[in-house]
Amino acid sequence: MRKDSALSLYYQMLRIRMVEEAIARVYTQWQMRCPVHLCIGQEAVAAGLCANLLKKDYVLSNHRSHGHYLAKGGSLKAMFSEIYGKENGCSGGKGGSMHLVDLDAGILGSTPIVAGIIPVAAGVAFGIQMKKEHSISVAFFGDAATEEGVFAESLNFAALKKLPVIFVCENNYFSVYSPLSVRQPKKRNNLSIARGFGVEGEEGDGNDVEYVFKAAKKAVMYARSLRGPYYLQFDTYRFREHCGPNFDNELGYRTEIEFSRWCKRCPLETYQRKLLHKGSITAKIINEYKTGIQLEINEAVSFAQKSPFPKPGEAFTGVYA
Amino acid sequence: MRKDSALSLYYQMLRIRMVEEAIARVYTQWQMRCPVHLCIGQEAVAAGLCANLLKKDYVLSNHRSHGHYLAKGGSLKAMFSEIYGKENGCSGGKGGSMHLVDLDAGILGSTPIVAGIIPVAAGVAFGIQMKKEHSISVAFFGDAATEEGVFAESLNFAALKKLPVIFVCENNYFSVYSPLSVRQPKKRNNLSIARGFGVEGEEGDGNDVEYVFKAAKKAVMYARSLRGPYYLQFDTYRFREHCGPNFDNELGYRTEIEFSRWCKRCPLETYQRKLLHKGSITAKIINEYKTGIQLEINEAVSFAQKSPFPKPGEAFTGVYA
Amino acid sequence: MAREITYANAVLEATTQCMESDASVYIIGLGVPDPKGVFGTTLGLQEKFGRVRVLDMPVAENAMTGIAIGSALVGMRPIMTHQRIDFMLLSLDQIINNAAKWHYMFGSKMSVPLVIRLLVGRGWGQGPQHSQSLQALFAHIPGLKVVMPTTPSDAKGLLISAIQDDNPVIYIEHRWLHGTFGDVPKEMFTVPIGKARIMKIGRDVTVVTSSYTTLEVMKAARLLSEDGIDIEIVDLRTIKPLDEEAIAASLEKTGRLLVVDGAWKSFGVSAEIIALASEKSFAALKAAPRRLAFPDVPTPTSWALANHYYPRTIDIVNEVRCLLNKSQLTESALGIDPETPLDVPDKNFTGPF
Amino acid sequence: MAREITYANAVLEATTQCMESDASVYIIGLGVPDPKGVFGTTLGLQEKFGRVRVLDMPVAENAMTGIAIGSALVGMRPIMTHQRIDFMLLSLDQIINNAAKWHYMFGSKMSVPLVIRLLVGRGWGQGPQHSQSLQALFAHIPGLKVVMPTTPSDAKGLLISAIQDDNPVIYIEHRWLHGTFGDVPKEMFTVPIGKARIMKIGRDVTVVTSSYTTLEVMKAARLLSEDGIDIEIVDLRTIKPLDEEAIAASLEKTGRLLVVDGAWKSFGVSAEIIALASEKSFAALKAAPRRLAFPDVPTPTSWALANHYYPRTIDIVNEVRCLLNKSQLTESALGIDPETPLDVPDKNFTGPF
Ligand SMILES: Cc1ncc(C[n+]2csc(CCOP(=O)(O)OP(=O)(O)O)c2C)c(N)n1
Ligand SMILES: Cc1ncc(C[n+]2csc(CCOP(=O)(O)OP(=O)(O)O)c2C)c(N)n1
Ligand SMILES: [Mg+2]
Ligand SMILES: [Mg+2]
Repeated sequence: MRKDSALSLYYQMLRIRMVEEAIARVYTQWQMRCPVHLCIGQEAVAAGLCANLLKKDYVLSNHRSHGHYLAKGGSLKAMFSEIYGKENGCSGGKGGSMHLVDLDAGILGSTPIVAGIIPVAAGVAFGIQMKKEHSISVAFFGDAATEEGVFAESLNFAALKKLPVIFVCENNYFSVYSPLSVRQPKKRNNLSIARGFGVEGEEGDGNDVEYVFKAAKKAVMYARSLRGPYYLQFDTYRFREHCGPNFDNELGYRTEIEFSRWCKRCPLETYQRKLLHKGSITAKIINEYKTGIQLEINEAVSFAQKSPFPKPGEAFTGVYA
Repeated sequence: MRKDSALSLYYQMLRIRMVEEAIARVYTQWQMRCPVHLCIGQEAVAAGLCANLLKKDYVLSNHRSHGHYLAKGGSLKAMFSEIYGKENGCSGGKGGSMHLVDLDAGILGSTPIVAGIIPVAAGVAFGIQMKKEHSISVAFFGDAATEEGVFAESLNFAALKKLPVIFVCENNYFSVYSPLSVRQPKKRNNLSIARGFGVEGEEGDGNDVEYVFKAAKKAVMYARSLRGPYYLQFDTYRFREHCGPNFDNELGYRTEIEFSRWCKRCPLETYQRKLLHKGSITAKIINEYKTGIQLEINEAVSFAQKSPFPKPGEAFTGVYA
Repeated sequence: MAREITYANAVLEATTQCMESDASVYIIGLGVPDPKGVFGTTLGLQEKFGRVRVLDMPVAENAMTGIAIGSALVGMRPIMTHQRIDFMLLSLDQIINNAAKWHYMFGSKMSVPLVIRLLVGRGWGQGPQHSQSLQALFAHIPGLKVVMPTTPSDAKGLLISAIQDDNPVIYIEHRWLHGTFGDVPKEMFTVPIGKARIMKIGRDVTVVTSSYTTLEVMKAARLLSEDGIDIEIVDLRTIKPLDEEAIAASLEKTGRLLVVDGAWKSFGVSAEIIALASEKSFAALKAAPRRLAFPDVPTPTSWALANHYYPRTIDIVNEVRCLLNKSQLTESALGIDPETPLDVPDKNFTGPF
Repeated sequence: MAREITYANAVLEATTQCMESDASVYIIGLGVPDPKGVFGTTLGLQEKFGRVRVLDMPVAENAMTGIAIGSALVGMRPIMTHQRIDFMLLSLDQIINNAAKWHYMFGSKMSVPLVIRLLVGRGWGQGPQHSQSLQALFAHIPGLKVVMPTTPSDAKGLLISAIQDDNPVIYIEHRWLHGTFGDVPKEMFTVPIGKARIMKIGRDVTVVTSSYTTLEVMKAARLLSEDGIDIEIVDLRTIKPLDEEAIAASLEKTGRLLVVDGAWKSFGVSAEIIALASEKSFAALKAAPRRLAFPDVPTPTSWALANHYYPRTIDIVNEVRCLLNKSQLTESALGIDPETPLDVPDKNFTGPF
């Protein structure tokens, strides 16, 4: 891993983490009046994956999309404005946290219907292919999304047409409070399933950003060279509650032991230690990063807070193009 | 294979074949006013599979269900009456050929929405399991049904709960006039997919009734001993048009060469030759079978033809239980 | 220049002309390139436009709809076909949650120019799962447009409008219309979405209808005129958005409303039209509005039952007469053979269904 | 013996009593046994009835519905829950093509005693894909029954009826009702499906409504009564089959109809009720019937927009006044704070949504 790449991966993760934590802090002022699904703990997937994408590449995502949006280059101000329900939000206030978009950055949308964007992302790749463009399409989704039939249907069509699409499953072992064990058979293996459809793939540690980066690099090269779709599954863990700014271990759906085991594998902290250890980064740089990011966040938050709400009539416009 | 079992397999196939051919003959009197999907050429799957089932076992099927219905012991008269739209049809005339049922024989229904009964059959197994009964459930469907998302969803749940259900895919290489090549990736392998979900299975020659019988025997033992679901795929071929009484090769969606290659592998004729060759059967027995079956068919047809239509008011009853 | 062609040919011609004039238009659906070509509506397209733009698909309605949506987001204009509207129930998630809302929920940044062609089956024992007519489901959903052309000419003009529209448009074709003939302009032309057609001017009763049912109303009109009853027929053509003005204008004149809809009665399209009329044309109404639609029952398969399930011409006649306080007639009084089977478009029909 | 309990508790109690009295009843749905227990409506069930009868499920709505249907065919009585009605769009194939028709299409040989509990979301920026209210879609389908209880007591009585019914019953709960209190009999009892409840007797205007919206109409009724206007409130409770008699009887008395529906206006439940009234109570109507419902627009997320999306109490008041030819009022004239946010059930609400 080149040093600048490594620093950039670290920076991306740090930025996502700090943005999510900022949201968690301001959320309890109850001015962000929409559900938020924070990705704290899962930053490595977004950072490692998107580091391989070009601006012209497309990304679609699910309810837990902040990380993907930021890593792909979505506007921070437009995101905060959107979460605050403001006129200049990326979706004009009509979407909120669960519907982020930034066309300039190739982010075509995120939606909270589980698996809803998987076929859409495949369709984007289909459009790319028909138009003979050279970009690729990426779908981010969770482990639960692989239970929906459209997941299988999309794998089938993507393989049939050799579409330039990467399916990225972030397996955080839970669907809300429901563990994998009540939803998927023990012997289920998504990679085998993907291969059964003729889709190449790979699975591994989603908290190791360099691993994610390398696996994604292969996938992107594969898709971009028009060889077909690729399935990536990254095991990771969500630190905060399913939806909202807090922790929720007290609910008892997961054990403190499990939780703290994963905390020790925090993608950001382990990578920071690694880089410090290797001397690739210094405490000073880290602090500079943090100061810079915090400034950016403060600005974006106050920009969003000061921005006007959409005019009432806006509720009724934009139903039809 | 014991001789009586072999004769019985042969008899079942012959009976299905003769019934289907009788339908094809009378159909052009245009008194069977409903779509019919004949299974001529695919009889071995129905015969070989159902030979392993007990009366208390359940079967659900798709649009091409006559063979499954007959092999599982459905009433011939009620079937003819149903296709003729008569009051004493198995569904009271409300269903027609695409909606056969015979509760006494454990046939819970067949429907023409592709893959529609796959989860229902899994649900029957789920009900059996909850009620701690010892029957099993069987879903018959075509290759196209494996493209529907509910197929994958059903495999997942069946494996999760170790349901006593057998998924039987009759791969006849076509969905209407569309070959596999325009629907499924070359490298797709349904058995691998099933195994990816943790579902055991097997695939093989669906025109070899003894093979089907043996594979089904394993599957039935597996499911009945509560070890879980089983996936069976049998390669076979439909001789007649997709829907209706005629042949349709002239449409050009499949070649005469391919067609005649499969005709040489006719499950009924090859098995008849084999049994004659082994001396398990004689021309005399075959003729006796044929005479008996023909008599049965003639009776059923004339029974159906003579039966009254449902009274007009019947159209409006039975919407709610 | 107009010539007589079938409805199926009109659909084919509209598709062909749109594909010729816009390289981003493509068509996908089960059997689209097969030898039957979706009842003739897609025949020859693959030969003309190639395998990339004219293609079959896996039997996976929900994902395929999402895939069409995705392609639309990057500039394609997909036409997706379903041989029966009943199969589309598998894809309502993508249609309602995504296609209908994508433009709105992302602040008008993208649009989904998607046409979904849905065929409504009838007769020859297709039964409960192949004869539904589900226009009411779509009509309720903001973000969708719904059209149901009756004539070959409208079939062509509305399909072109639908393809050129930047929104998802549900285009519903009744299977029994494919074989009907009518004058259709040869050149490319559009029929505006949202405008009804007065199929017949009249003064006594306004009959609002659409699609195949319009032909049945026209039959009834001829019979009624023999008794001096002059109905006005409003062929909706577009179900959503409704042409409220056309309905109101007609009611202003006649003061009497019958809605005939080829779908279930309760909570159907016919309810919306009666509601609109009652709200907006209340003063004009001289009699309680009436509706004639399918009974709230799944479609029975046996033709002996279908014969009593589908409304008959006599029922339309009597509904109109009822609105005018005239006595009810029998089929024999009108010279209609009461044995006319309702499971075929004409007596010699034997498929394909 | 009745005591005050919440709607959520009433649902839980109905489920518990049905599971106690009938071993074939089971409940399945995302999060059913989780610590939140579907907003409290399933809490403790797994402890009481075990893991076989109370279970979570994969996120696979269509197959899981088919699986519930299959189990019903062999004698089980499943209750399936969906945390939002929006997710159910994935399962309409199984609901409409199979559950609704199985009894009819197999000649009444089997039945599908299946209850599907669907929650309607509102507010706190849940937005376009988590706040739909799709009762109209189900109401159009023969073979389904649809109930939408308003009070805790009806929630209990109708859920018990639904579970005991041999047909598929769609049971729709508005999320904002779960926390409301009301007197509920402790013992097992049923509220008949198909019977409306006159929530308030009145003489001036009939207001037909259902579910959460009934509470808003009751607020409006209090404000209206201050001006001497006395409305009759018909809480439908059951959407399909509609209690036509109750509506007609009330109209006979008042001659004026307002329908308030918490869903999109066009082609919605409100259209059917207006249509029915116009057809069957035409002579009684003294003024054009009116409806108040959501605009034909996806739900916007920003609370600044939601505030103008959802009808307000003042709108109900003014609709009623309009029917009586009285002047329109402003919120301030009625002493309502115009800043009242509509994205929360009350000012102190901060979730969970
Ligand atoms: C079709 C559908 N079903 C159910 C839900 C409710 N739901 C919201 S988020 C969620 C969990 C999704 O889990 P996963 O995909 O693993 O993503 P994660 O939240 O773990 O990141 C569920 C079930 C939904 N939004 N859509
Ligand atoms: C959901 C759905 N989509 C499409 C159809 C139209 N259709 C009817 S039969 C058929 C072919 C099914 O092929 P397969 O499952 O392989 O069975 P086969 O006819 O070959 O026996 C199709 C696509 C349907 N009935 N249901
Ligand atoms: Mg997860
Ligand atoms: Mg096939």
